[in-house]
Amino acid sequence: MPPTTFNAVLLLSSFLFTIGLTGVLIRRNLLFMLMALDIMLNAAALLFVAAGAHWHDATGQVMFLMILALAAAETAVGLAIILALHARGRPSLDADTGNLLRG
Amino acid sequence: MSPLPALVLLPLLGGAVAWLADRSSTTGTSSARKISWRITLMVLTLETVLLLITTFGQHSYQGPWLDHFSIPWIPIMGISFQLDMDGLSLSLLWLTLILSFPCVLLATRKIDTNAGAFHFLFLAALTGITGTFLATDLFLFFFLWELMLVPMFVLISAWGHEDRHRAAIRFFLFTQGSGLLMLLSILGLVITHYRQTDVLTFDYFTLAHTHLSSFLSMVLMLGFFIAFAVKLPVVPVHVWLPAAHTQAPTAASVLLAGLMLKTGGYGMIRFNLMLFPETALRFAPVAMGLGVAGILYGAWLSCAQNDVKRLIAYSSISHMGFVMLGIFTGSNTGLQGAIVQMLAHGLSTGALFLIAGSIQDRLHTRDMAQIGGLWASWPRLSSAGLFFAVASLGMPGFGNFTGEFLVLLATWHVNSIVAALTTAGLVLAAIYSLRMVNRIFLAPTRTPPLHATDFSIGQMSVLGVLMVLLVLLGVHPQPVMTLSLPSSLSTAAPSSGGDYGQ
Amino acid sequence: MSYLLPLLVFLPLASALFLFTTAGKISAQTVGFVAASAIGLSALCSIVLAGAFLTSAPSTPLQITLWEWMHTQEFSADIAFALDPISLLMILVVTIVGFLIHLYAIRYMEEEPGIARFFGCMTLFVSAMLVLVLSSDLLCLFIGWEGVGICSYLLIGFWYENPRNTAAARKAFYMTRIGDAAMLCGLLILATSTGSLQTHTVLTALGAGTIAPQTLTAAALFLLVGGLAKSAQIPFQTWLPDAMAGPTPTSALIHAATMVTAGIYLIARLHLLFAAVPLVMMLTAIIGALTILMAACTALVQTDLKRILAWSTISQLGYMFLALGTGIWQAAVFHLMTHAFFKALLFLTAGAIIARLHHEQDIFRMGGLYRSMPGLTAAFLAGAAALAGLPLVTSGFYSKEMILSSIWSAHFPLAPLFLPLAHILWGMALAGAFLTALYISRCVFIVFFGPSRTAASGSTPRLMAIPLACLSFLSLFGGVIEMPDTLAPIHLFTRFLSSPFPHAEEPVWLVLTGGSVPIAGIVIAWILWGRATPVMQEIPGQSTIIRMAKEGWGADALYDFLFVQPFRFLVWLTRHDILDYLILGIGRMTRAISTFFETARTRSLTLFSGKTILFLHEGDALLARFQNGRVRWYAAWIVAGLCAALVSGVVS
Amino acid sequence: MNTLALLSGSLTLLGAIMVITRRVAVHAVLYLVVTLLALATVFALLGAPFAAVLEVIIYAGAIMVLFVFVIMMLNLGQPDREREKEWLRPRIWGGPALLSTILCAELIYSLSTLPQQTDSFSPLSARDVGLSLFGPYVLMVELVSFLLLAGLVTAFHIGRHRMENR
Repeated sequence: MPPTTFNAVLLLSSFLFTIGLTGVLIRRNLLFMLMALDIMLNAAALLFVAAGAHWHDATGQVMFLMILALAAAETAVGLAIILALHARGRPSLDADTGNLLRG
Repeated sequence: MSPLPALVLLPLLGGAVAWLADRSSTTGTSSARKISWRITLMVLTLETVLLLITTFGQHSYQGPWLDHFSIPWIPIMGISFQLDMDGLSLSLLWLTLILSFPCVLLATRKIDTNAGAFHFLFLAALTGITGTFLATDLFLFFFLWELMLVPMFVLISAWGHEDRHRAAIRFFLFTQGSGLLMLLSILGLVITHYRQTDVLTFDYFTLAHTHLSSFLSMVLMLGFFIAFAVKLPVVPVHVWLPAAHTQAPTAASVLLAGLMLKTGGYGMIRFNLMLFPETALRFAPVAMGLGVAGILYGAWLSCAQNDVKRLIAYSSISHMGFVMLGIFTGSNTGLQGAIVQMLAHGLSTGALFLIAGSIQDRLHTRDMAQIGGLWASWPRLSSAGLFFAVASLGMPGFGNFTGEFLVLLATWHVNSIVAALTTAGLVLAAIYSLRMVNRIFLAPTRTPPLHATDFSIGQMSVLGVLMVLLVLLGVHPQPVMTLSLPSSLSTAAPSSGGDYGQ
Repeated sequence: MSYLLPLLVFLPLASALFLFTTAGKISAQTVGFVAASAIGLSALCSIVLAGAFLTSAPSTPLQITLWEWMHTQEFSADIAFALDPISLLMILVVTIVGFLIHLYAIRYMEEEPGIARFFGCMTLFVSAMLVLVLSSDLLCLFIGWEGVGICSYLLIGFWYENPRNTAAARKAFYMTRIGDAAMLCGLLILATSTGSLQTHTVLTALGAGTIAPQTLTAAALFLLVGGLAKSAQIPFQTWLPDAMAGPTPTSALIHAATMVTAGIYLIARLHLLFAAVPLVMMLTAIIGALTILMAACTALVQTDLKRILAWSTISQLGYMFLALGTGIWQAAVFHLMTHAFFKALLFLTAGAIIARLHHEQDIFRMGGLYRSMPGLTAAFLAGAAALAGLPLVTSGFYSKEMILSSIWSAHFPLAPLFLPLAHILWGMALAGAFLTALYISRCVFIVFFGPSRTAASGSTPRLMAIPLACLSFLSLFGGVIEMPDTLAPIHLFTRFLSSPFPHAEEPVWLVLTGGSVPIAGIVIAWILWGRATPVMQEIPGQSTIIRMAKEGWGADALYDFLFVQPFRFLVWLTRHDILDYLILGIGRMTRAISTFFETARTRSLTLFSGKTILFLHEGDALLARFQNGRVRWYAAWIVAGLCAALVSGVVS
Repeated sequence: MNTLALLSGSLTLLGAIMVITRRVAVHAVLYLVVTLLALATVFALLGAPFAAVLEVIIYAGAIMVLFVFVIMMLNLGQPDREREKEWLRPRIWGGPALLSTILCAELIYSLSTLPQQTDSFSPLSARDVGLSLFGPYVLMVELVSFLLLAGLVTAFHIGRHRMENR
């Protein structure tokens, strides 16, 4: 019944992660970065689900659930930050202008 | 109970009391000044009484020395608080007291800034000087030697004249540096003695028996010698003296010239000559050469000075050259001459500094060209100045001549050419003394009406005492000469002169 | 009797102390009275002593040791007085002449504000002089020797408001001090070789021959230098004329009668010692003779009255030295005594004249004074006659005659045989006598005769006249106690000195020559200056030799050039303490070196640390690149790290 | 079935690429929805229907709506579009893209070393997941609830600031 191999799924997950990563790296707009992050999280989730299916274990989906919750929380907080920044006069949402993390 | 520790410690305690009294009295500056001044005077009077007791009282102590006192101080190091007195110490102690009275009566009364501290330091320096004359524990001697310097340093740097800080620092560096050399010598002597006998002691009499190799004893003696030579001062290391004497307040000048220089001479007799008799004899030609150099150099430079105090300071270098010469002639005559010269120099130069200080207090200048003839306005001060100037030029009948003659006599025995050269110093002495007299006392009246007053009768009588003593020392020095010969150690006394340097 | 000796010294000393302590509180009259009475009492004492001495046996000199002065292992000296004929003569001269001069000075100085200082110094001087002549110990003598020097200094510089006076005072003191230093050397030599300076000890040692000849020569030379300086002989003659800056009584007492004769006294005292050293004796005689001529020539051209007398004093002292040098010390002492009388008289008279002429001292501004002040003229004439040695009637004749006639036959063992040194010296002394008569007569003729030039005022007080009269008497008749055998066999003086004097060798022609030369001098002076139309109104002052003579033969300038200026220059050059600079320089050098090291160290450290900092800075900048606070860069670095980790994981 | 798997997989990748290259935020969100729906298909194919359903409901439904709301609130317009164009220059994205490519290559290489195996993906029901979730992983559920609470509080806090600053 399974139409595809585990290796193929892993490959898909890798590609998806790389794309998300590329998105994080190349976009300066926080909004897009947030979306790219979601893509990366989904790639990770895919990996968990695939592994759960591979070894027939429910833990993979439990982990998926956790990632889901994580993504929800992350998105909520990230969007709140974006809104706050926008409201403080940085409408461009440029990730490079904020350098508060600088050592 | 021996009065010696009281003699040493009384001024220090009295000084502390004077200071405290000054600090606690807040009624006003003038009365406060009086309080510390009065206490100082009382302390000196008490000290005189003590010294009288010491001089004429019954001595329980048997031996060649007059009096003895000893208690352990730091027993583990063999250090004790040990004081001994012989005729030399006694005569110098009398000089100390006799000179400190005019200081207090004539000079320190004028101090109005922080008089309590001034009197405390004055008395502390006096303690150091008294103790130096008495201590026979080498550690105690060194301690008191240094104790003498610190108050003097503060006196100069706090109450001195325009260039006081430099002068004070120079004074301190020279004396302190040479004092450290002496400490090294003391330690060397003590350690050598310890190695030989396994007894750790700083006792003067015990250490005198240490057997030293000739090289080591020369090195150790030089350590002592340099310390005393700086204090005396001997010519190449006299540099601190003119500045310090010039810049010091009057009382400190008197203390420096009258007493502190004597500690150098005393040390040379007590430590160089008596601890290392043979070495001192070997070293004598050099020391005598330095003495003659000091006599001529000091007198020569004194001829060139325009600053009264500087002139007197250089003349003291010249006079102390005689002391050095006398000590190292190696004969009793020379030694007695040196001692008489020290006493007479203390009286005459001390008085001259008092007079110069009084002039400066009144006219605010030390430049002879600006002082001008004082005879018309202040005959008493001027006549006193003339008297002491004449004394310091070596007029027979004054103590200075007695000392100089005895020294010259002893020197002539050793080397007649050196002695003949030294008499040239007498001519130079006449030149600088009379130059001073004809510049500031017997000179055309320069200054318009002076508001300051002449010496009062009381002040003149204080100086009169000094004059009488000086004349007594000049015409009847025999009691002093007999008394003041240092008591011999049991080993070697600087007796009959050697025939070195021929 | 011996207690009179310290009393003799003590009276003037006490008076001096009293006058100094009460200066400014008592009136001038009292001051003068106290001083004069103290000296008067001293004079009385000395007369009593003289009476006692003459009546008692002269062989035992009066002696008293007051106290031990200094006694050490190898030397002893006492404060001790002794009275022998020489010192008795000296105390008589000092106290009597001193008393007369003090009497005179009471009125002379009464207007001076510093009269207490004046009389204090004068009485102090007398006491010092008495110590000098009385002490039996040479070191004790030295007290008086220096004491009279300092009193002389104080009195020459009495009017200190004028710097020239104090300069003259210092000059006098310095020059005598040089002699004193030499004398001290001489004393030291004697002290080291005999262990005592008691006169009789020294002379005993000399007689016993315990002193080495070289030592003796050196000692005698040094003592001679001391005596020469004190008595203003060549080469120390320059201080005495300048010393005339002091008040006239001072000049009379100190610089004519007493102090300047101290050198003669010293040598006369030690004549045995000097006699043992022929070289020094000859030197003394030659110096004395040269001084006679030099000073007499100088006196001949002076125009200042007091300076004439000063140079005359030097010249007369030269006679005494000549006498000492030829071994006739009795004659020297005799001349000393008569000289004290007539020179004091001359000075006091000159002082009185000058005072009445409103302090005019130039003799060419005086003239015709015998009309206005006959008394003073008489006194001055008496003194001048004595100085010139007018035969028979003056004391000066006898004393000078005694010297002159003895020199002829003197014997100098060291002189070359072909050179009749004694005769040459006699000729010089004779020429000196002629010149003496010439210059003093010149002075007399110009001052007292001829036209009047300056009006005199006032009159001489009686208190000043009495001493003048006494001194006139003494200078006229004080010499009769000793006469040449040719005239009368009176030898009171030499008998008094208890040393027989060989008068026998005096030929008559010698006495005649000695007597005629002064007369010749006076006659020639009369021809030159005394007549109504004098031949020479003034010795032409233009020629070089005259100018030089006037200036004392350039000795002053020479000394100034040779000693004073170089000394001043050198002192000025070295007025700063070289050693001071040296030590300060060492200090500065040390500081410079340490500063150098410190800078070098700092620089190297700076360089090193700079490099390090630069390096660190660059590293920091590099690291800061990573820490630029840009999220995307962080992400990129995470990715890069991930890549690297994966590579390492895969490769391994 | 294999075709469906391939289609959904490539749609996922395509959607993802479109998301990261869009200049307009709404377009990107829509592409992201597409990606998520395709991913849900993949989950279903892997035998995880529960996960697929949750993906659609929570991710594509709830979270994406959140995005849309925010984009609406940001009120983006033409300047933003221009700016995004400005920011998407090859010089800017070249480096990161290269880095990502290297990483991708490495991942592929490391995957290629894995042994080839054929699996049978038997489906796991919601019940299994539920049993597992409330059995051994109950503590994790609690932690997740904390996480969600924290996210809620944080978002509220940041939003509150914004309100006050108004």
